Amino acid sequence: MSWLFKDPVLLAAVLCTWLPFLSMAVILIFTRHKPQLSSYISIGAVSTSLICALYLLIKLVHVGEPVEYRTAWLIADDIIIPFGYLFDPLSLLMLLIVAVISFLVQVYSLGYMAGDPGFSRYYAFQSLFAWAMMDMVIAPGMLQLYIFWELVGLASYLLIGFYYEKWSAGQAGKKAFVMTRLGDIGFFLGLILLVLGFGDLGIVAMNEAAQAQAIPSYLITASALLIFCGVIGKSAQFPLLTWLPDAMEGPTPVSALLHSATMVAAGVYMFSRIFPFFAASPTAMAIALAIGTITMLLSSTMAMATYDIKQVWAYSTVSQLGFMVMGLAAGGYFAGVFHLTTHAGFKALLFLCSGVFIHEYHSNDMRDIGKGGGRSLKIPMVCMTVGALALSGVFPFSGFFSKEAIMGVLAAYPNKIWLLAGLLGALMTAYYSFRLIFMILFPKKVDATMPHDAVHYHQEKDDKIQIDHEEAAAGHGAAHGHGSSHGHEEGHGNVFWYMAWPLIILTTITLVLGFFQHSLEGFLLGHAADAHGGEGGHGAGHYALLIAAVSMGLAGIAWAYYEFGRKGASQEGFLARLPKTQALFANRWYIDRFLRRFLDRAIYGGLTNVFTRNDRRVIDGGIDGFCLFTIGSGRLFSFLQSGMLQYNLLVMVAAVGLVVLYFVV
Amino acid sequence: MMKWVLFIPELYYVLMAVVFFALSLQRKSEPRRLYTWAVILSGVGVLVAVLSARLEGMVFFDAYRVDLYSQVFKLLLALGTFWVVLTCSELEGIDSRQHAEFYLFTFICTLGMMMLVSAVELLTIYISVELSSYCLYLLVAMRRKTDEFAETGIKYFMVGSTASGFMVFGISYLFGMTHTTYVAELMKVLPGMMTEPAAIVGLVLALSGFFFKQALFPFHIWAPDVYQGAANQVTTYIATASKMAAAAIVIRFVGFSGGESAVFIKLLVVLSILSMTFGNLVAIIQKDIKRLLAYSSIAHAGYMMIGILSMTQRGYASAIYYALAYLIMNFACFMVILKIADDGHNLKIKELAGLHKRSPLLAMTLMLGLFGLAGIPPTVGFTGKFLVFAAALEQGYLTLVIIGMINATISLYYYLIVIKAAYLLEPVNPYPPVRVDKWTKSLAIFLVIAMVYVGIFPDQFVALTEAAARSLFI
Amino acid sequence: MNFMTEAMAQAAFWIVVGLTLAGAVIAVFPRNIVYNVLGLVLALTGVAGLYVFLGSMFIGLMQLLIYVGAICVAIVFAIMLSRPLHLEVPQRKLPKVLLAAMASCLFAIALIGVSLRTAWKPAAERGTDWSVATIGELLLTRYDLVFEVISLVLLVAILGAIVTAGFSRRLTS
Amino acid sequence: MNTLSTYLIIAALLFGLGLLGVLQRRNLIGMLISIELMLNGANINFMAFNRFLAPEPAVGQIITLFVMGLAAAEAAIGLSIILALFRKFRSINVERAQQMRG
Repeated sequence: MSWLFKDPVLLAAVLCTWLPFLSMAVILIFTRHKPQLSSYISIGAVSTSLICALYLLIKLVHVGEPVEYRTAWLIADDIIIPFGYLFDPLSLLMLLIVAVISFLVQVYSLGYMAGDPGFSRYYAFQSLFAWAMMDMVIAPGMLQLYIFWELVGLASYLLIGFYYEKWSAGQAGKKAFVMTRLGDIGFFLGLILLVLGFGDLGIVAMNEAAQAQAIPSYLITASALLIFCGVIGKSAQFPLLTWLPDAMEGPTPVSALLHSATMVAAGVYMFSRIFPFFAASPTAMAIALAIGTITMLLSSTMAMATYDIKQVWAYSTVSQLGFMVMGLAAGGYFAGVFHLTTHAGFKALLFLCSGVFIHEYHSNDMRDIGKGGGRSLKIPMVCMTVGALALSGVFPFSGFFSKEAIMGVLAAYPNKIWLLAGLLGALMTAYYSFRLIFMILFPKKVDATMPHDAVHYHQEKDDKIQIDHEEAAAGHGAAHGHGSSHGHEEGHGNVFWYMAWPLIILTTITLVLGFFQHSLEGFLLGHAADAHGGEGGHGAGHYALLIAAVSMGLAGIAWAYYEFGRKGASQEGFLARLPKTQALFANRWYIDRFLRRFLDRAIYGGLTNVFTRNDRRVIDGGIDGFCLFTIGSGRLFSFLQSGMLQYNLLVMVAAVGLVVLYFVV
Repeated sequence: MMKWVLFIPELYYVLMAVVFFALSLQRKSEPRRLYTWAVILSGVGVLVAVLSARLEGMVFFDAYRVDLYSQVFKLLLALGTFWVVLTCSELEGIDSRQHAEFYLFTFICTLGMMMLVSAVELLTIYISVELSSYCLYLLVAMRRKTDEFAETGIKYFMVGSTASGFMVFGISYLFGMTHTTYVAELMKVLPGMMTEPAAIVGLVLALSGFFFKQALFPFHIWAPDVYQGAANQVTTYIATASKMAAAAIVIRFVGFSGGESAVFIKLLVVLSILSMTFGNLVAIIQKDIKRLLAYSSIAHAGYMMIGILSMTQRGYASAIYYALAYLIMNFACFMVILKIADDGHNLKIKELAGLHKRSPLLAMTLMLGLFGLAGIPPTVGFTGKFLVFAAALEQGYLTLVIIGMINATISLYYYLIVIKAAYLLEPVNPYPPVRVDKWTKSLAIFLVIAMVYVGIFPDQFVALTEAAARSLFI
Repeated sequence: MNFMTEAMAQAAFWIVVGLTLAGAVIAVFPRNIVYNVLGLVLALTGVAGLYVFLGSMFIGLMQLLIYVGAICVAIVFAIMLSRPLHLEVPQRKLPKVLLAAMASCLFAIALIGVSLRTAWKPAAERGTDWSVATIGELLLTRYDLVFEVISLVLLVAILGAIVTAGFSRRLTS
Repeated sequence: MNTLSTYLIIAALLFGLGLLGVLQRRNLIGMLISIELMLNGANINFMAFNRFLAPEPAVGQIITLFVMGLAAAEAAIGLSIILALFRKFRSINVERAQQMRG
C-alpha cells in the first residue's frame, strides 16, 4: 500500500471515490439499525470526499496536462481498456459539483427524511450513488464510465423506488431503469464498435485520435451516434424523456441530487467528456443539436401544463438538459459545461426549496401550497425565487451567464433557427417558472383553516432565537431571514435548519457563480483552447443578443405576472383557454402513451401473449389437466390425453422437420 | 501404453459412485452421514480436477482426449457438483431413504458429463450423453410428494428420448458421410462436405440432442416443467452443472462445420434469437421462481449461442467464459432459493418479500446473481455478455447483437421483479427467519466475491478460456 | 438356378421389409397396447432380418436377443404390472392425429429426400473383415471405454429402475 | 432392391412411424414403443452405411450393438418411471379408478 501514500494526489483521489463505497458497506452490514449513526457515517464520508475534491482541484488547477493514473484491463492483445483516474479540468469540476451537491443533499436529508423507517437504507443508497457517480466522473476509459454509469442507474432505481409502499414509485423506478437501459444498449454497442474498430477505450486517446483523424469518419459517426443513445437515455432526451418526470416519485432530495443536478447531467457530462470525439463527426453533432432542441421545446411546453411542483422542475430539468446538449452540439464546449455547472446549483436549489414546501404542506400541488400559505415560509420562498430567476436567465444570477454563453454559440451558428428555438425556450422557461412562483406567492385565496404542520410550526416560540443564530452565522442571512416565523416542533429543533442551510449555501452559489465565468473558462479551456480553437465572441460582442435573451426572460416573467401574479389575475393561464393544447401538453405530447402502447401492444400484448398462450396451453396445460384429473376426471394419464406433452413435441418435430426439409430443397 | 493418470478425475468419480453404491446397500439410511461423506468426497473431487487441470494427452485409443478445454470444463463440472452437494444439508425434496441413491446418481451423472467433454469419438460422446441423461431422468423422478409434479419425470424422459433419437439418427448420417466416428477426422472432412444435405442434416439432428440438454429453443420444452417439478437440489444441478456439459459439447459440435456453411450459421442465428426472445418474454409472467429461472436459462442458452456461432476462437472462448459466468451467477440464485425453501417446497416470487431483513447476505447474493444474469456491470455476467457480443460483432452480426441487447433489457424487467420482492416488498405474513449455516455463509460470500472479482478482473480467466478454445482445434 | 436364388432372395428381402413396416404400423396404430407390443416384436424381427441381408448375422441375432428377448419382455411385464392400462381405449382426437401425421410425414419425407439427394461416397479402401472376432477385438481395444461405460449405464438403469419403481428394500410402500 | 437407398428409405420410414407414435399415442408405453422404433431406424442406417460405404465393417456393427444396449437401458428406466407414476396414481386414486370402471 505504500505506493498509495507516496502520491498525495492519488491518495486523495482514492479517498474521494472510495469512502462513500466504504460507508455504504458499513451501513448495510453494521449500522442498519442505527439510523443516526448511519447518516453521520454517510455524511462524514461524503464530506471527506468533498474536501478531497477541493484539494485535488487546488492541487491540479495549474497542471497543464491531464493527470492520469491507470491500469489497463486487457481482454485481448490488441484491445486496451483503461481503468483508474483521469484528472483534467472537466472531471475536476464535475467531481466538485457532485461532491458539493451530494454533501448538501445528504445534510438536507437529515431533516427531510427524519423519522423515516428506511433511514439507514436511504443513506446507504445515497453513498452508493456518490461512489458510483464520482468513479464515473473520473473514469479515464469509456468502459469504466459505462460500468459506473450503470451503477448510477442502479442507485437511481433504488432511490426512486425508495417509497416502496407506493406502487407508482416501484413502477417509476423500474421505468427509469429500463428506459435508461434502453439508451444504454446503444451506448454499449457504440463502445463495442469502438473496441473493435479502434481498440482503445481511453478517453484521452479517443479524443486525440478523433482529432488527428486517426479513426475513420464513418466509425466515429456510427459510434458517436450510438454513444449518444446513452446520453438520450440518461439525460432524458427525446424520445426517452418521460421517465424523468415519473422519477419524481422518489424523495425530493433524491430528485434534487439525481434527477436534476448530477445523475441526469451524466449524459451531458459524457457528451462533453468526449466532446472532441463527437466534434469530429458533423453528422452526429447535427443530430444531437436537433434532438436537444426538440427536447427543450417539448418539455418546456409540458412544464406549462402541470400543477405538480416537482413535475414542473422535472420538465424544466429535461428542457435545460436539452439546452445543454444544444450548446454542446453547436460546438460550445465551455458553454455547455458552464450551463451544466450553474444548472446543477440552481436546479438543486429549486428542488430542495420545493422539498421544504412539500415537507411542510404534504402536497405536491402548487395550488394547495399557495392556498396553505406557502409564502410564509420565507427562506425557501426567497431562495426559490432566486433559483427561478437564475433559471430564467436574469442578471446577475448564474443562469444568466451560462444561458448567454449558449445563446452566443447558437448565434454563431449559420442557421438562425436554433437561436430562435433557444429564445423561444427562454421565454417559456421564464413563463413556467414564474407561473409556479406566482401561484404560490399570490394564491387566489389563502385558506387559513387548512390543517397542516406549518400552522403548528408557526406558533413555536423559539424560532426567533434559531433565526438570530443563523443570521449571525451566515453573512447574507439578513437578506432572507428577517421577520420570518417558521419553526419546528420542540425536540426536532435541527430538522428545519438541516433543510434551510443547504438552501442558503446553494443560493449563495447561484448568486456568485456567474461572476466566475471567465476564470472557469480559463480553467476549462486553458489546456484545450488550441484544441477547440476557443469559443471567443460569445457573450461579449453580442449586445443585441444579450438584450434579446434577457428581454425574453423578462417577457416570460411579465406574462406569468399578468396571468398569475397581478391582483385579480385569473390564475388559469392561457392554456386553460386552449383545452386541446393543454391536454396535449399535459399528456406529454402522448409520447408516453405512444411508447407504452407500442410496448404493450407490440411486445407485451402481442408477442408475450402469443408465447404465453402457447406456454399455458402447452406447458401449464399439462399440470392443469393433471389437476383436473385428481379432482374428478378420473382418467389415468389425462395430462397426456389432453396431449400437452405431445403438442409440445409436435412443435419441436415440426421445427426440426422444416429445417431438414429446407436443407433438402 | 495407457496413461492412467490422465483418467484420474473420472476414476475418482467412479470411486465416489462405488462408495455411495456401498452406502446405498445399508439397511438404515443416515442422511447426515451421507451428506458429510458427499461433501468431503466431492470437495476432494474439485481438488482432483484442479490438480489434473494441466494434463494433456490421449487415452483409450484416441477416443478420449484430455486437454485444457476438457479439463476446464471438468473443473467447472466438479465445482458445480460440489456446490450442489454442499447445499444438500436439508435434502427435503428427496425421500430420506433415497439419499444415497441421490448422491450416487449425481456423481455418476457428473462422471458421464466429464467423459462427455473429453470424448472425441461419436459413440463415446453418445454413450456419455445417455449416461448423464439417464441419471438426470431418475433424479428428476425422485422428488418426494410428487403428487403435484408427478408427470415431470415422464415428460423429461419422453422429450429427452425423442431428442436422443434425433441425435442417433443424425450421428448415423455423419457416420455415413465421413466413414469415421473420430472427431479429429470428422473435423478434417466435414467442412468440405457442408454442401451435401446429409452432412448438414446429420449435424443439425445430432446437435438437436445437445440443444435439448442446453434447453435451446425449440428443444426447451422440458425446461420449465422440469425446473419446477424436480426437487430443488436437482433443479440446481440441472441448471448449473448439466448446462456446462451441454455448452461444452455444443461448442465442439458446432465447430465441426468449420464455419463453411452460411445456412447453418443462419440457422443458429435464428435459434439464438428465438431462444432469447422466447425465454425472456415468457419469463416476465412467471410466478414460480424456479420456472422463471427456467425461462431465463432458455434465454441464456441463446446468449451463449451468440458466442458459439461466431465460430472464431474468440467466439468459443467467450462462450466458455459465459458458461463459467453462468455457472457462478445461476448457482448463486439457486443457492438462495434452496436456503429459503429449506423444506423443499417450490418458492414463489412473493415469498422472497422482506428477504433483505431475514437474511441480508442471501439477499445480496441473490441480487448480485440476478444482476449478473441481467448483464449489469461490474458483475461477471456483464463481462460475459460483453465478450460474447464483441465476438459476434467482430464477425459482423450487428443485428443479432442488437437483438441480444434488447433482450438483455427485457430480461432486466423480470429480474427486477425478483429483486424488488427481495428488497422492497414487505411480507404480508411474517416468514420465519432463514437459517443460514456457516457453510452457506462462506459459500455465499465466496460467490459474491467471485461474481465481482471475475467480472472486474477477467483477464486471467479470459486468457484461460482462450487457451482452452485453442486446444479445441489442435 | 442362379436367377432363381436371386429372385428368391429378392422376394425374401421384400417380405422382410414388408414385415418390418407392417410390424411398425401395428406397433403405432392400434389402441390396444398388447397389439402394439406384438407389432413391435414383428418389426424388430423384421429389422433383424434386414441385418442379415446387410451381411451381419451376429447383429441380427443380437437384435433378437436384446430387443425381442429383453426389451419386449420388459414392456410386457410393465403392461402386466400396470394392469388397467390396456383397458383404456379412449377415443382419438382427430386434430391431434392429423397434426402428428403431418409432422411425422414431413419429417419422413425430408429424411428420404436427404438420403436420396446426397451423393453417398464409399470409402476409398473397403475392408472385408466381417468376422465376429474382429468385433470382439475392437470392443476390447478401440471401443474399450464405451464397453466399460455401458456397463455403468446398465448399472444405473437397474438401480434406477429399482429405486424409481419403488421396489427398494428400504422402501416399504 | 438391395441397395443403400432402399435401406435408408426404410430407416426413414421407421423413424417417421416412430415419431408419429410419439406424437399421437396417449399410452405412455405406446410412446416408449415408438421411441424404440426410432432407434431402430437409426440402427438400420448404421448397418447400411456399414455395409455399403464404411472402410471397416466392424465399426457400424459395434455402434448398432451399443445403441441396442442403450435402448434396453432406456426402456428399463422409462418403464420404471411409468410404473412409478402408475403406482402413485393407484395409491392416490384407487377409488376413482374403480369408479371409472363402473
